[in-house]
Amino acid sequence: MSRIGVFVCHCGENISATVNCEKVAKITGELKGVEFSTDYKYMCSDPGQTLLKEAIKEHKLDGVVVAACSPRMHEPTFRKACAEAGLNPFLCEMSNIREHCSWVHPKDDLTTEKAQDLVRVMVEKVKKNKALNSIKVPVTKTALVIGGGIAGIQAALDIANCGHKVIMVEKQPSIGGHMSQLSETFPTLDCSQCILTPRMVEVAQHPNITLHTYSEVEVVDGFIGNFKVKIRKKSKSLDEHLCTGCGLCTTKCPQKKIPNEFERGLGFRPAIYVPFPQAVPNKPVIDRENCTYYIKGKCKVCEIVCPTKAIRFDQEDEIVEVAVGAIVLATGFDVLQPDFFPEYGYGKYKDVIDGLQFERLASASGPTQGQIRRPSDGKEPKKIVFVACAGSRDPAKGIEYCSKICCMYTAKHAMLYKHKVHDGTPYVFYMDIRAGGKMYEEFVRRTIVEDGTHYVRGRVSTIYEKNGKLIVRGADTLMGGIPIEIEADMVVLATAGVANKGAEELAQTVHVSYDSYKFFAEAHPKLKPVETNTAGIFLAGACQAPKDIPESVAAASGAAVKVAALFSNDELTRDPLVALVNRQPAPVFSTCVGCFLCQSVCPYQAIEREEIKNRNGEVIKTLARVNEGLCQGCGTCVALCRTKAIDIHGYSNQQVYTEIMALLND
Amino acid sequence: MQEFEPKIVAFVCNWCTYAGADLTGTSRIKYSANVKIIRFPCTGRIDFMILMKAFENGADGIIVSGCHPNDCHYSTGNFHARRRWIVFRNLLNFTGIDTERIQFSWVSAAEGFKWADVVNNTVKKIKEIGPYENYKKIAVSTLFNEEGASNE
Amino acid sequence: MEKELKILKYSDLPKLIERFRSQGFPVLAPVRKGKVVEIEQVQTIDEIALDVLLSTQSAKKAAFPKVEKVLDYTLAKSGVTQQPVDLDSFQETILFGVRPCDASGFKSLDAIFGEEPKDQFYLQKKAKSTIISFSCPVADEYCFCTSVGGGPGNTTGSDLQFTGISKDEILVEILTEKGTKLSALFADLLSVAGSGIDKSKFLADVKVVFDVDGVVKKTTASFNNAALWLDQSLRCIGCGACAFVCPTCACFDFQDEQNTKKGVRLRLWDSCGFSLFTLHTSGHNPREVQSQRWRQRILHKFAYMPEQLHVVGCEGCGRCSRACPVDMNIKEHLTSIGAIV
Amino acid sequence: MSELIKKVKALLNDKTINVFVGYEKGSADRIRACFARNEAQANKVFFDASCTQNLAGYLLKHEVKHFGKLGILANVAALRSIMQLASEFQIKDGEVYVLFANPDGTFVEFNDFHSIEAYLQTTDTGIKAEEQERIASLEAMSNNERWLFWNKEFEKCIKCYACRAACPMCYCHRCTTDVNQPQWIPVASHERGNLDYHLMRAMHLAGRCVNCGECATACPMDIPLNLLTYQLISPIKETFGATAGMKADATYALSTYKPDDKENFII
Repeated sequence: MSRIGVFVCHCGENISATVNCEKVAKITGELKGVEFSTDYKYMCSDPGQTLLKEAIKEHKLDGVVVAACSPRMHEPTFRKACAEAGLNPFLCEMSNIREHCSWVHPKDDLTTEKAQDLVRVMVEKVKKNKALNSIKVPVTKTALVIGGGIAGIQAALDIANCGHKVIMVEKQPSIGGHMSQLSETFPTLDCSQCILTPRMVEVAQHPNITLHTYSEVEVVDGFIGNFKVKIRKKSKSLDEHLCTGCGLCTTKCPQKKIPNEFERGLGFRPAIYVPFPQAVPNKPVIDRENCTYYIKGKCKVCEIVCPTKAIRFDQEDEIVEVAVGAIVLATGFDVLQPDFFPEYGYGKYKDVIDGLQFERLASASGPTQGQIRRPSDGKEPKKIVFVACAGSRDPAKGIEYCSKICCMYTAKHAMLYKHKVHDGTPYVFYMDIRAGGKMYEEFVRRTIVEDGTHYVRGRVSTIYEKNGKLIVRGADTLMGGIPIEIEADMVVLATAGVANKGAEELAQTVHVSYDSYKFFAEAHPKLKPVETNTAGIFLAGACQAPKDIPESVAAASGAAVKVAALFSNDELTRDPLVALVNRQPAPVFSTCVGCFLCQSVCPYQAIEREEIKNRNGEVIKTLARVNEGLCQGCGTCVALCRTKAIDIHGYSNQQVYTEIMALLND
Repeated sequence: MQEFEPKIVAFVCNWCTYAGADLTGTSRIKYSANVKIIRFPCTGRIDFMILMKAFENGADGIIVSGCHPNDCHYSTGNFHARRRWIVFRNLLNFTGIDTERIQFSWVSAAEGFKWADVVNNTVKKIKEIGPYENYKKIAVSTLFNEEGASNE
Repeated sequence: MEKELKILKYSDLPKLIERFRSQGFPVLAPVRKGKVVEIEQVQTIDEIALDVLLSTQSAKKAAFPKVEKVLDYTLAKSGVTQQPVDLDSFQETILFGVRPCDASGFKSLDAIFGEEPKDQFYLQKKAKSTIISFSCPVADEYCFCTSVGGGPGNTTGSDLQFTGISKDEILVEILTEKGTKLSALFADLLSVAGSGIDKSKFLADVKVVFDVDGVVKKTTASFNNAALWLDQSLRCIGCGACAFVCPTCACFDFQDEQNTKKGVRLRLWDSCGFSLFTLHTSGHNPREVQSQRWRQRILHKFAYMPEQLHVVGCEGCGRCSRACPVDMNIKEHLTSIGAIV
Repeated sequence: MSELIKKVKALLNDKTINVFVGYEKGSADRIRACFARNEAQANKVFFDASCTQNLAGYLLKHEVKHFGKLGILANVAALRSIMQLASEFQIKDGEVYVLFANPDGTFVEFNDFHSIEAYLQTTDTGIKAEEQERIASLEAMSNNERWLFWNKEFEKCIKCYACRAACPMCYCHRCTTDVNQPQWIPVASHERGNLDYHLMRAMHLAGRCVNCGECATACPMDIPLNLLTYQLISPIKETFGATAGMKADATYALSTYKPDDKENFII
């Protein structure tokens, strides 16, 4: 016979305004097995918890139902209180009579009756609850950082400097990310590479960091503290140990006309190449899609010229398996593809470029050594138009959000342009200027006032070429919407920042959720901005949403702290709400029949095979067994099991069956 | 005549729809009190027999709701659940069980409004269709009548 | 009592049923349902399938139904309150058109349920049943009633027995007090039977295929003959079809069905053929394999019942063999046991 | 015929197998399973077009397995059962000697699962036209008509579990219906108990049923149980691209998924 305590919370007036709490306590107190019931103004307050603890002791309660807010809010609170009073915390359940009742229904009898129903369900459920002990699992104190841009670099360095091992995986041949492409950075106009490259080198040289470039994560199994990751190291066609990075091969490669990705197509590179001079690691890779040898079967010039004989044409991709305890996603962002704006002629007119291309033009190490030149004819543009919000804040085209960084970099571009082309005239078409940030507004004012940039509030409707000029048509909404037409030499589009291609697949590989724009989703927009819904996986930088450098770095450090905090424990304590396959005395052993259909349904590979042997060592049965370290408690196997041999703590067959009975039979 | 107040039970996952329903509460969006929630870790946990038990204990309608595809907290539980419902609905239809009375939905933790809509629309629909008389004839409670079990 | 012989016209059968119904008696009779013939309540003679050899299930459900409530209870904080089923509430019922083997099957059930403590659910229902059997004009190769002491015109267990003696006439044997009482309802339809009617002329010819006393002895002696039971039962798949169509199988199970406040206790048919029938909570199963369960079925009917209840637990109706999905033929198996030297 | 008997004798003599699960003539023109372990028993082995029982279920019967190496005379349904059982780890390749009986009376030896898979690709494994018609006519009914139809059918059920016992896929030692903590399926053979049992069984066979029809054949009360599982075969094939009993290493349709599985009822 159960001795259950029911505690009905008024939550101030949040519940009692529509639910008759006294009545709920009184009626449910009459239920079979309820030893004690009461109502109280604030159950979660200190006196409320004391009331609970005293009642547990005084009435020797063996189960507790707290009817209050959502268990997602206070279940841990009350379970902890129960534990302090000597009651196993898993013998405590909550009925959600606030979010699911008092807040959504009017004050009437039906609402109070519903509250009674919800309490009755939990009273019946808790009768079937079992005392459980938390599960302890070890923590592998190595972090995986996916992405080697500024966010990944920051996170990796922070974690490594806490004394933990870090494995960094970068898709490109070099780390550095978008930041390495930038010329100077707002609002201080620091040279981007000057501040980034030391960090890149630090990553490469850090004793705690293992770097895998030209690599991608293929499989992620396991769970917080115990992930198993398979990394595909794409073949660089190179023995990295032998290569000295002399660069001779890159100069001798006969194939020289491959659009350079790093220069965003404004320059060329050979088939064997280092993406940029400060690359880390500074060793080349062969781009097999464009290499003459791989296409035609002969050439091998690089092999011939290589002084250390480091070229390996037959090198295969390598799969590296690593065990890590935490994962930081720092895969960054991308910008909109050209075909998004047919009306702007991007891709059609050579002199319509995007912001990143302008960064390359403005960069001292770029294709024009920092001189602003038209891609079409190399002439200096005297009139230049910057189009802000190219794609962003455009519900009609599907990108409703503000890309956040464009206002600032557009101002920076205009300023850099004026610094380099003193007699030039920059125009900026904008919707609003969003310059929230330290020294940001001041920076924009400087661009307008000191550098004389013409800011036109309005959208550009079309751009077309006429007599070697780009005719930019728009409207000036501050002048009553009068049409405006500028004969420009060059147009720079501040294209929207979007999720990386393949972000969705990566999210599914890593098992994190993502939003409708395919940016990775944080666990809570305010309170858990660097966590994901999957424990042990964190976010850094622009893979979550467009972010500027300081924000990316801050988030990366935040993620790093989360990882370090996780690694400060030798083992993790987990809720024991996991599945289990029953075991019975011989000769039954288990009602599991060994069909293993549960095995393929498990998202965590938590179902193992256990061989039952007789005294002679012969296998007489093969049964499923749940690895409780791997099981995350989704219960999909429980629903699938035909013999009901698998059950799950906390949501057991008995419990859910009883809940339905109790709910529908008042 | 007293208006028919249907009994509707909602089987929802903890991470999306339960949280979504919490948000409905936090946002003080009103909905009908006929629907009562039973929490599951994941839609993957919801055995088809749970739906049968609901009808035979007197439910007039059922809501089953979880995370949107690709959003499952356990990454794939809702995909397995979806397959299960595709098959089970076929079977229920074939045996003449009224699948109109079962509303399947995806409601995320952010869709407080959607949850209220799902509930209100389901209640409205079940009120229109009326009590589930066919199932009530074989419900558990029929055993408790004076006549009791068939003494054929 | 001395049996009485009367004659009834076939053409009066509809009236007969009408009379029973008008007196408020439920009439249970064989009804064709597709390929199966069920014994169930009828309103008119037209519903009754009098021409069928045998109903698929036996008539035992009149007194021992597949689901039977034996207790109502309520659950409250103060405890459990029981409300026993009112035994007087059972209705006087007429079983019409069943076969002699159905009627005589009740003698086994009477013996089983009549043992102390007496099973009042069965006994009261049986007491309120009046059985009008129809003797068998035909038999098939599964029938072996004559080998187990019965026969196509056997009157054991019947209150009245009808035998068709011509196209128009039925010989009515009034066999018991209950039969007399019931026949009073249609006395006007009965005429006196001539003295020279030889009932056996109108019955099927069912050959005796084994000596039942020999089978009983040999069955009892064969308990340890594992090879025999294994050979016979290899194809047995362990369902309960044989037990559930059998007129004498009486094993049952109790199950409670309840919600949080109310409940009922039900008595349900069970079968020794099921692997879980004897499974202990410990996991041990004294009848671990199907051959042991098959042995139990045969021994129960041909060794234990003769020994303890002084009846053979088989009427030779052959229903189990007809119902068996894998052609376990009891007549064949018993014959082979009888042939053991 | 003597060909088959000779083959069985040879298999027994050279100890390829210890028992041959085949057919023999039964009572009243029926055909039944036989378990030949010696020459005398082998002489009874029989085959013609009337031998339709799916014998695969016997491969899992404790007392049959106990003899040692098994041989089986398989029809298409039995082959598919073997494939499905293999995919559920109940039979391993090489464990069973499979002799396939062509309907024309010729026999083929299958040396491994792969050759069974290959054969099944070439043969008709669909459900019979008359069964398709019955399903179609039920589908054409109104929901309520179907409810009444099945009510009437299930009313006859006596829960003898012959359907389950005859089904090669119902090999669980503890069926859901025998689980009593909680008692999901009422033991009683009342309307609800019967409906629950048959729904549960059909659902547990969804994606696993090899349409051998043993359940319906076995039913002493003549309930067309096979329609319940047959009806699910084509939606499972069309929606998930899965057919049971075709491959020994197949993944069960309901324990896998595609992110873009199509449905039209989830809002």
